[in-house]
Amino acid sequence: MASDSTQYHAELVSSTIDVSEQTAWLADPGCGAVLVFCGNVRDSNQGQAVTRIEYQAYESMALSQLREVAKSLLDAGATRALAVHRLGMLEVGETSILLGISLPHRKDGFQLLERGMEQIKTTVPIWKHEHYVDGNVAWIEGS
Amino acid sequence: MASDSTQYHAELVSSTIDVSEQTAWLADPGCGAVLVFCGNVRDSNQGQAVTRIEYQAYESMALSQLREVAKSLLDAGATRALAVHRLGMLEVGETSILLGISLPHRKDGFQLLERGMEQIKTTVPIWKHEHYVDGNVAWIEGS
Amino acid sequence: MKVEVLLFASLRDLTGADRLTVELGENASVTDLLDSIADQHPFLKERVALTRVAIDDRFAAAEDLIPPESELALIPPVSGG
Amino acid sequence: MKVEVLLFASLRDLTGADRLTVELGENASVTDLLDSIADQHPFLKERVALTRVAIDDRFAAAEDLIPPESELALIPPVSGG
Repeated sequence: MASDSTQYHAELVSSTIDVSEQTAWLADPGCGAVLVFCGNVRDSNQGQAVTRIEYQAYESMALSQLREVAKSLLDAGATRALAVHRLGMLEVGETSILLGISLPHRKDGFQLLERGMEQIKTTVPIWKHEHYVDGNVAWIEGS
Repeated sequence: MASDSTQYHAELVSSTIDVSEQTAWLADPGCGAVLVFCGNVRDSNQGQAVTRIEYQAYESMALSQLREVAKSLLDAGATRALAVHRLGMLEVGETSILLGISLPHRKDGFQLLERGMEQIKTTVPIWKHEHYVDGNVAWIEGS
Repeated sequence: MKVEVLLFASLRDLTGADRLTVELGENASVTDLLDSIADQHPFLKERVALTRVAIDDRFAAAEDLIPPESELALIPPVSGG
Repeated sequence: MKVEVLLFASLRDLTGADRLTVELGENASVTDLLDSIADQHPFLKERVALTRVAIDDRFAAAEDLIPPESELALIPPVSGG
């Protein structure tokens, strides 16, 4: 199915993701449902206290893969789709990924949003470099 | 399971729902996932052009039922849960319901959010009074 | 006893009122309440079949008794969200 | 031919560089590339088994040929989102 490129958007950013601005972009008079997923930096991972996470990307490919995710959500029935990933150093609580869709009815929205997140987690070349309270750091590869 | 009442919130409001403020409340340092569903007024329903919708509630019961929804999301594993329904006259595109949750991992979030919306759509005594382009109005009962 | 029952949505428009008065026997159940409404307000008969009853802000089951001094409401199929 | 392969995440730390130079035969496939990396940079041998190759911003299959002048990258299992 052909996707209208004005109806999806993918972006890599280096500062705070403005959730309300992004969510506003998703709204459409024909859409009764807007769903948004935010991935935030957690204060722990596998028992270790995390202080912050640096996100590194293969930027050109990450952007094109993020676009693929957004486009495939339109192909699957979303009216608009939005995928924004932040790079660089993030503190605990900050949002690293925002994935949002709008669609006429809510019914399929939940599984579409889930499918989009799975696709991001497996196909977008971005990696976490976790910083721990004890001063150690580790690359996370695979999730 | 006992639900900590500081971790869920339900509200009936008569003016614009501030999505970013509400989403910010959901954030928690232990949560890697925040999911938000917004239900917006659509410009058509079953082939009829809609201009606006008035939401009427049995307010005391609607609030207590919304609280039940939020509480049951905590019982099902959410760290925080939020359910806000707007009442009165809404224009096309405006948000009538915001349901949001945060949880440590995204995995169960999508189906929890869906379950919460189903519960709202079947158990909260609120009714749509649709206004159409041709000047007609109709109560919607059942969804 | 005489009870008041709150009305919403199309039931309000149909009756032109936000509540109904219903005459009930002692120890009336929810089913008795609905039957009495259909008897005393026959134009609501068909609608009552699709309608749930709430007692003090909670959905009631058919066999629940109507406690005195309780807040009663007819709840047509909801459409919020 | 001599190709450059971009590195990310732990592979950068391991090599101290953001790219590798690899000597390849003509008509080399993705599998040949990975084998050559393991031969010419033996300390990466174990890592290469878990790593995918991207050609010009797209994941490549094992049998794909490496086009001249293409941008090559080693992609360890990703962990963004």
